[in-house]
Amino acid sequence: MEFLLGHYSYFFVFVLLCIGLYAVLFMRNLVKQIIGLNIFQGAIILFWVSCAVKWNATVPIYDPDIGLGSTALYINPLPHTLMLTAIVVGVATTGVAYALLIIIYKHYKTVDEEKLIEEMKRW
Amino acid sequence: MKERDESPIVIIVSRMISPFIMMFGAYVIAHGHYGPGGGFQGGALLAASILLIRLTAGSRISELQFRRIWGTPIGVVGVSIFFGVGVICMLNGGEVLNYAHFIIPGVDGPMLRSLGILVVEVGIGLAVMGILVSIYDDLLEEDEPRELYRREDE
Amino acid sequence: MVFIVLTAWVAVLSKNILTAAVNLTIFSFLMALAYISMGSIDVGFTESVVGAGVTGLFIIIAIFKTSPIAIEKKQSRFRILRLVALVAFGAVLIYGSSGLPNRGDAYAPLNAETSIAGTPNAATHYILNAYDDAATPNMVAVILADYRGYDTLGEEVVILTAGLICFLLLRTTRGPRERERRKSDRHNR
Amino acid sequence: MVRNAPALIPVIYLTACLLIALTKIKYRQYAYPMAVAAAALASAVSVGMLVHVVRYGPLHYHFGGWIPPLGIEYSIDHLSGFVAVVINIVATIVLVHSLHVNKIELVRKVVPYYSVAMLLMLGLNGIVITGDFFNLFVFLEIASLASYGLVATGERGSAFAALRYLILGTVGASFYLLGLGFLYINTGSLNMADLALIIPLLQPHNDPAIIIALVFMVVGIAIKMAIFPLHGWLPDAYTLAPSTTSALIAPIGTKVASYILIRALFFVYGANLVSKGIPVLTILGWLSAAGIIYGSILAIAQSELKRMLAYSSVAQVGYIGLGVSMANPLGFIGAVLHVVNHATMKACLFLVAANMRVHMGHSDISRFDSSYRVKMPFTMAAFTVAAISMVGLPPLAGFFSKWYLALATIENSQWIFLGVILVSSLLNAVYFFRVIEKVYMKSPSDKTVNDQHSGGRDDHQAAPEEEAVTFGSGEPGPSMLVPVIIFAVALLLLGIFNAVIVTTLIKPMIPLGL
Repeated sequence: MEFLLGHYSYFFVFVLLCIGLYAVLFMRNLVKQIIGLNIFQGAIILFWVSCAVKWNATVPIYDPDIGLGSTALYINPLPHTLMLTAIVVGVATTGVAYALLIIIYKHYKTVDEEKLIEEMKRW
Repeated sequence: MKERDESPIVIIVSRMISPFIMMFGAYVIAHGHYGPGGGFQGGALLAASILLIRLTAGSRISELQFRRIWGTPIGVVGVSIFFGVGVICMLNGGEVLNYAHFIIPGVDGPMLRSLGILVVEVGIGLAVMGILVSIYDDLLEEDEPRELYRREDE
Repeated sequence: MVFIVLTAWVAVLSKNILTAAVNLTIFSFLMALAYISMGSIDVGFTESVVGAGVTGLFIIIAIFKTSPIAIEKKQSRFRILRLVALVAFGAVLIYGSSGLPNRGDAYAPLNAETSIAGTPNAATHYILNAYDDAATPNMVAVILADYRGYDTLGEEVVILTAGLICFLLLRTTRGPRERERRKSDRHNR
Repeated sequence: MVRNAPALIPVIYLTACLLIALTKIKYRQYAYPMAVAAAALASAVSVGMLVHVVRYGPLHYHFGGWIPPLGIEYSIDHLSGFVAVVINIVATIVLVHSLHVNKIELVRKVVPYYSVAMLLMLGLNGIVITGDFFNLFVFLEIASLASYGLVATGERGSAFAALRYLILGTVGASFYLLGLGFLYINTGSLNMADLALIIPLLQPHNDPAIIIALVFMVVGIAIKMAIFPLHGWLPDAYTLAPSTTSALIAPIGTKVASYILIRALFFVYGANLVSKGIPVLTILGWLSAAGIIYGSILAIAQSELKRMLAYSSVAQVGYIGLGVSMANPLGFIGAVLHVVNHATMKACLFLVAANMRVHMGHSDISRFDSSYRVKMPFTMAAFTVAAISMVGLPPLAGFFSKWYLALATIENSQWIFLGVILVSSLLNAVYFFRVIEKVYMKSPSDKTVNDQHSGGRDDHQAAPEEEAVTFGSGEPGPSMLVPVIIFAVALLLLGIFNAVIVTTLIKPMIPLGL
C-alpha cells in the first residue's frame, strides 16, 4: 500500500507513455503518430518533473524569508532545467516533422503510412 | 489557409492584445532572474505576438510589421549572441561560458555572472522568436506563389 | 489528472484530426497545470506557451495543408509483434518502478548531500550556492544559463537546426521573375 | 590553447554554421570552402588532441569553469579522441567530394545544406567528446534533426523516408531520456565519470531501476544504430538521400551511435556488471547475429547500388554489435577497429555510388557493364578495393577487424557466432562480386547511351534555369575522384598498419575489467 501511494504518480506517467507508444505503433495516420510522439515526450517530462518533488518544499526560487538552511526546503531544480531543454527539443522535432509531412502530402496527397509504403514500392 | 471573412472584432482585439503580449514577453525575459520565465518563454511570447497578427490580419499587413525574410537571420543573430558571449569568455582567459571572464566594465563577482545570464537570455529570446516565426512562415510557404511554384516544378 | 489521460486518449483515437489537435492542446495545457502543481513553475510556463500555443499552431497549419479526415484503420502488418512490444514496454516500466524511491522523498539519492561514492551532488550544490554564485534568486535560471549553460547553447542550436531545416526544405528561393512580381505587389499596395 | 582545445571543435563548427547561414544567396560559392575549411580545421584539432592524449593522458575541459559533476565536462580519452579523429577526417574528405555533386543534386539549396551539414558534424562531435549524459542527449538531437533534414532533401520519396526516420529516431531519443531519468533518480548524477563511481556501489544487480535504465538507453541507442529489428528507417533513408548525405551519414552516424553504446556499457556501467549481472549483452549478440545474416541476404536481393550498400550497413553494424557483445578484449578491439574500417569502406563505396549517379545518371547494378570500367577506371578500381575489403580478404583493412571478431568468438567458445561471421563473409562476397563481375566481364550493350538521361533523380524543386547537366563519359573531375582514391589508399594503409593502430591506440582504451 505504501508502495502504491509513493508511486501512483509514476504509474500515471506509465499510462501516458503507453498511450503515446500505442499511437506511434498502431496508427496509420502520420499526423496521429506525431501526436503520439508529443504525448510520449510530455509523459517523459512529467516523469522527470514528478521525480523532483519534495513534500513540504517550495519552488526553487530563493526566498530570503526561508533562507538556505537545508536543501529539503526547495524542490530539486536540476530536473526542471533539463526538462526546459527537453521541451524545446520536442518543439523543434515537431516543427521538422510537420515540415516533412507537408512535403509528403504535396507529393503523394495522402498521409496514410501503408498507402505511402505501397507508393514507394511502386515507384 | 482557407478563404474566410475577416471579422473586424478578431482583427481589432488581436491588434490591441499583440503589443501587450510583446511587452509581457520582454518583461518575462528581463524578469527571469527573479521569477519564473527566461529567454525561452519570453521569446516564445514575442513570437506569439507576431504570429497573432499574422493569423488574423493575413500575411500582407503582417509583412509590414515583421518581414518574412527576417526570421532566420534574427534567429542566427540570437544564437550568435549566446555563442559570442561564450567565445568572449574563452578568449578572455576563462573557459567557454565562464561569465567570470566576461567583460562588462565596472561589474565584478556574482553580479557579473548575473549580467552575463541576462545577456545570454536576451540572445535566447531573440533566437527563439526569430526561428519560431520563421518555421511558421516556412510551413505556410508555398501558399502564395502557387502557380509560379507549379511552373517551376515542371 | 484523470482529465489528462482522457484528453490524451481522445487525441489518439478521435476520428477527426482537428478534434485530435484541439485535444492535444488541452492535454498540453493540463500538463502545464500538472507541472505547476508539482512546483515546477518554469516548466509549466514553457509548456503552456509552447505546448498549448506553438505546437497547437503548427499542427493546425499542418492540418490545413493536408486533409483533416483521419484514416481510421490501424496498421495491418506485424500487429501481434507491435502488441507484444507495447505490453513488454508496460511490464518493463512497472518492473523498473519497483526500484524507484517514493515520490517526494527529500532524502532520495537525487536529493542527497553527496552521492554514495562521496562526490558532491549537483542539485544540492545548486540549491545552496546558486544565489551566492550568481546573485540571482531563480535557481532554474542560474542552472540554465550558468552551471549547465552549454546544454542551453545546445538547445539553441537544436532550435536553429529546426529553423534551418524548415528553410532548407520548404522555402523556395525566389527567382528573378517572382522578385519582380513581389515588387509590383508592393507598389500596388 | 591546448587548454581550450576540446571546446575548439564545437566552436569551429558552430562558427562555420552561423557564417554560412548568414551568407547571402549571391555569395553561395563561399559556402563550400567554408564548410571544408571548418571540417579540416576540426580534423587538425582532433588529431592534435589525440596525439596529446596518447602522450600525456586524457584531456578534460570544464564548461563555465564548474568542476564536474556541477558543470558539464568534455573529456577526451583514447576512445573518444580516436572516434573524433575518424569522423572528422572522413567528413572532411566527403565534404571535399561534395562540390560537384551538390551543384547537380541540390540546385539552389546549397547554402542551407552546408549549414545543416555543419550542424550535423557539430552534433556528432559533441556526442563523441562529451562527458555528460544529458549533454549527450542534446547533441544527439542536434545530430538527428540535422540528419533528418539532410535526408529529406533527396529524391521524391526521401521526405517520407526522413519522416519515418524522424518518428523512430525520436522514439529512440525519448527512450534514452526515459532511461536517463531512471538512472538519475537513483544516482543523482549525470556525469559519466561520476556515474562510473556511483553505480558499482549501489548493488545494481538487485536494483531494477538501474537495470531498466540501461535497457531503455540501449534500446534508444540501438534504434539510432539500426540494430536488426529496429533498422526499419535505414534502407530507405540511405537510398533516397542525396549522395553526399548518404556518404556523410552512413559511415559516421551509426558509428557514433555504436560509440555511445560502448561508452555506456563498458565505461559507465562497467564490463563486470554488464557481462554478469544483466542479460543485455546476450540479447544484443543474438540480435546482431540475426542482423548480419538478414542484412547480407537482403543486400543480395537488391538491384540498386545504394540500396544494396544500405542493407550491407545493417549487416556491418551487426559486426560492431557482435564485437561489443563478446565483452572480451579481442571483441572490443574488433568492434573499435571495425568502426574505423567500416567508416572508411562505406564512405568509399557511397562516394563511388555518387560518382556513378552524377556521371552515368543512375546506379542500377543490372545496367553495369565493362564499358564503365573503361570510362571510369580509377573509380572502379577504388570500388573493387573497397569491395574486397568489405568481403574481408587480407591485406585490406576489412580482414583484420573480422579476424579480431573471429578470435573473440573463439575465445568465448561461441561457435554459432563464428559461423555467422564466416557465412556472412561469403554472402558479402556474393553481392560484391556480382557487381565486380558485371563491371569487368559483361560486354556493353549499345543502349546504355540512351538510358543515361533517365536517371533516378527527380529534383522536385529544381528551378527551370538549372544549369545543363552533362553526364560525361570519362572520369569525374578531380574534386570527385581524389577523395575516392584517398579512401581506397587509406583502406590499404589501414590494413598494413593495423598492428600499429591496435597497439598504440586501441589497446590503451580497453576499459578495466574487460
